[in-house]
Amino acid sequence: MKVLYFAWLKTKTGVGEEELSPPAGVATVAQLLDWLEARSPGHGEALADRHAIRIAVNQEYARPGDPVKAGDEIALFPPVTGG
Amino acid sequence: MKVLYFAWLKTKTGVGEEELSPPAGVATVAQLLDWLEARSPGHGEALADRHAIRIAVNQEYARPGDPVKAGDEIALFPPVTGG
Amino acid sequence: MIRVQREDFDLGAEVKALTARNPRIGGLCSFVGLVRDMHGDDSVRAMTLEHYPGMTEKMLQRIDDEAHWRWPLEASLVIHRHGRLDPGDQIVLVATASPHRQAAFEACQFLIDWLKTQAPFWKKEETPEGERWVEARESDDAAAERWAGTGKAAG
Amino acid sequence: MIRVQREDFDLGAEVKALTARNPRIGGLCSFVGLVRDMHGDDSVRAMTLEHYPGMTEKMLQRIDDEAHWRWPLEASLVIHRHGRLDPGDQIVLVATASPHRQAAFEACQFLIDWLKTQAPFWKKEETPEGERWVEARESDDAAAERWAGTGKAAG
Repeated sequence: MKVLYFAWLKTKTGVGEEELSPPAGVATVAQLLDWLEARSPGHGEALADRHAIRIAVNQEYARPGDPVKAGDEIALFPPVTGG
Repeated sequence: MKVLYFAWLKTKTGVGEEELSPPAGVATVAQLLDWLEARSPGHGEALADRHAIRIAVNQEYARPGDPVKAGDEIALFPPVTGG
Repeated sequence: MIRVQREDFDLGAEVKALTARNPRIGGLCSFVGLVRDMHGDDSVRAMTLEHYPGMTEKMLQRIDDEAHWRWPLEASLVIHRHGRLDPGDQIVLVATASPHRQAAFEACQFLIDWLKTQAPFWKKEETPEGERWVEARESDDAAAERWAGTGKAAG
Repeated sequence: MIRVQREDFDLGAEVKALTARNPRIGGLCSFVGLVRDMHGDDSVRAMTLEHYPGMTEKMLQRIDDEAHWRWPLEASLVIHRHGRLDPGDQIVLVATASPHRQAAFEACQFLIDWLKTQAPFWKKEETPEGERWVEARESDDAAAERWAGTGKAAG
């Protein structure tokens, strides 16, 4: 599973992209975020306020209950501000 | 008084602009139109349907009851279709 | 700024001149009206735009002033052509620049909607059946009516 | 048609290419978003636009397809830049062409409103106090909400 971080999530985690193999219990977006949060103090800070984060699974917007699995591309980012 | 005709009013009257001196009784837009209507068969045809005509007095939209006087520039034209 | 002219205009150059060196502008909205080769079911070979010199400029200037009074515009431009035009030719340009995009969009629509019902231009079309003067459309009156209030719009 | 690029764009040339040789187009609406030198009370020296390559193109293409489904468009174009930009620089171009002006205006606003809430771009501003990520605005969400219905719009 590839996890991407954008904008201040990249700054706080200190990583733009990481290749991860979460344990079997991580089957949803919400479970993945809980697991990621414990990876480092930076991850913990980045993921503290879940309302401030948007998630995409395989480049589609996803919700906390949506499934994640090996091979997925997961992206975490703040609400978008382009245009 | 200068009277201008545009679009199909010019075609029907056969004149684009005429310098006129209406009699003393012609004091409003409505009275002017009545007087103009009798000038020629073409004027009669052009002015037959008053709802189809817009009037400007000195380059400002005017209504039937608005005053007209010597020296004014009066324009008669259909509803506008530019843009 | 308003202009009435026979010549064509260059959207890119006009807009560039309008926004040059003004970093307060956050959004620029523009509209270009073009001659179509169809009107209803009839084909149109060409079109002639007649206007009322003097009153045309006066009305366009008033519409432009009104837009600046209603919205926080940094710049605006209205160019309307007259004379003979072919299908695909440009007829009119309206451009508005504002710190905020909503104001730019609204002012641009206001300008074209009012222009179409207030500015003294008349279109004559050449069709296979001959020439005819285009009739005013009720939908254009309805579009202009939306802006009939005189209140100042939100920025 | 959509494009994501670092390079600047030329409004005039893009619009000309979009409308060339199509006399069915009666109205062309365009919007250009520009970098302002102020954000609230703070001055902005420069800005960097980060994006999510892949998802960005996918979302823009979807928004563009949706506009064509809702309105009778003859052509449309969305260009969004990324990378470092200075005040006055162009960020985004949206252009829509339709037989009718109302459809062109509505589709253009729809595209920019949706893009601002759906396309994965993030702005980082350089101010005298340092760098900061721009926060999403509720007014942008509200603007996008206007289009939330999935019904086909009037032509």
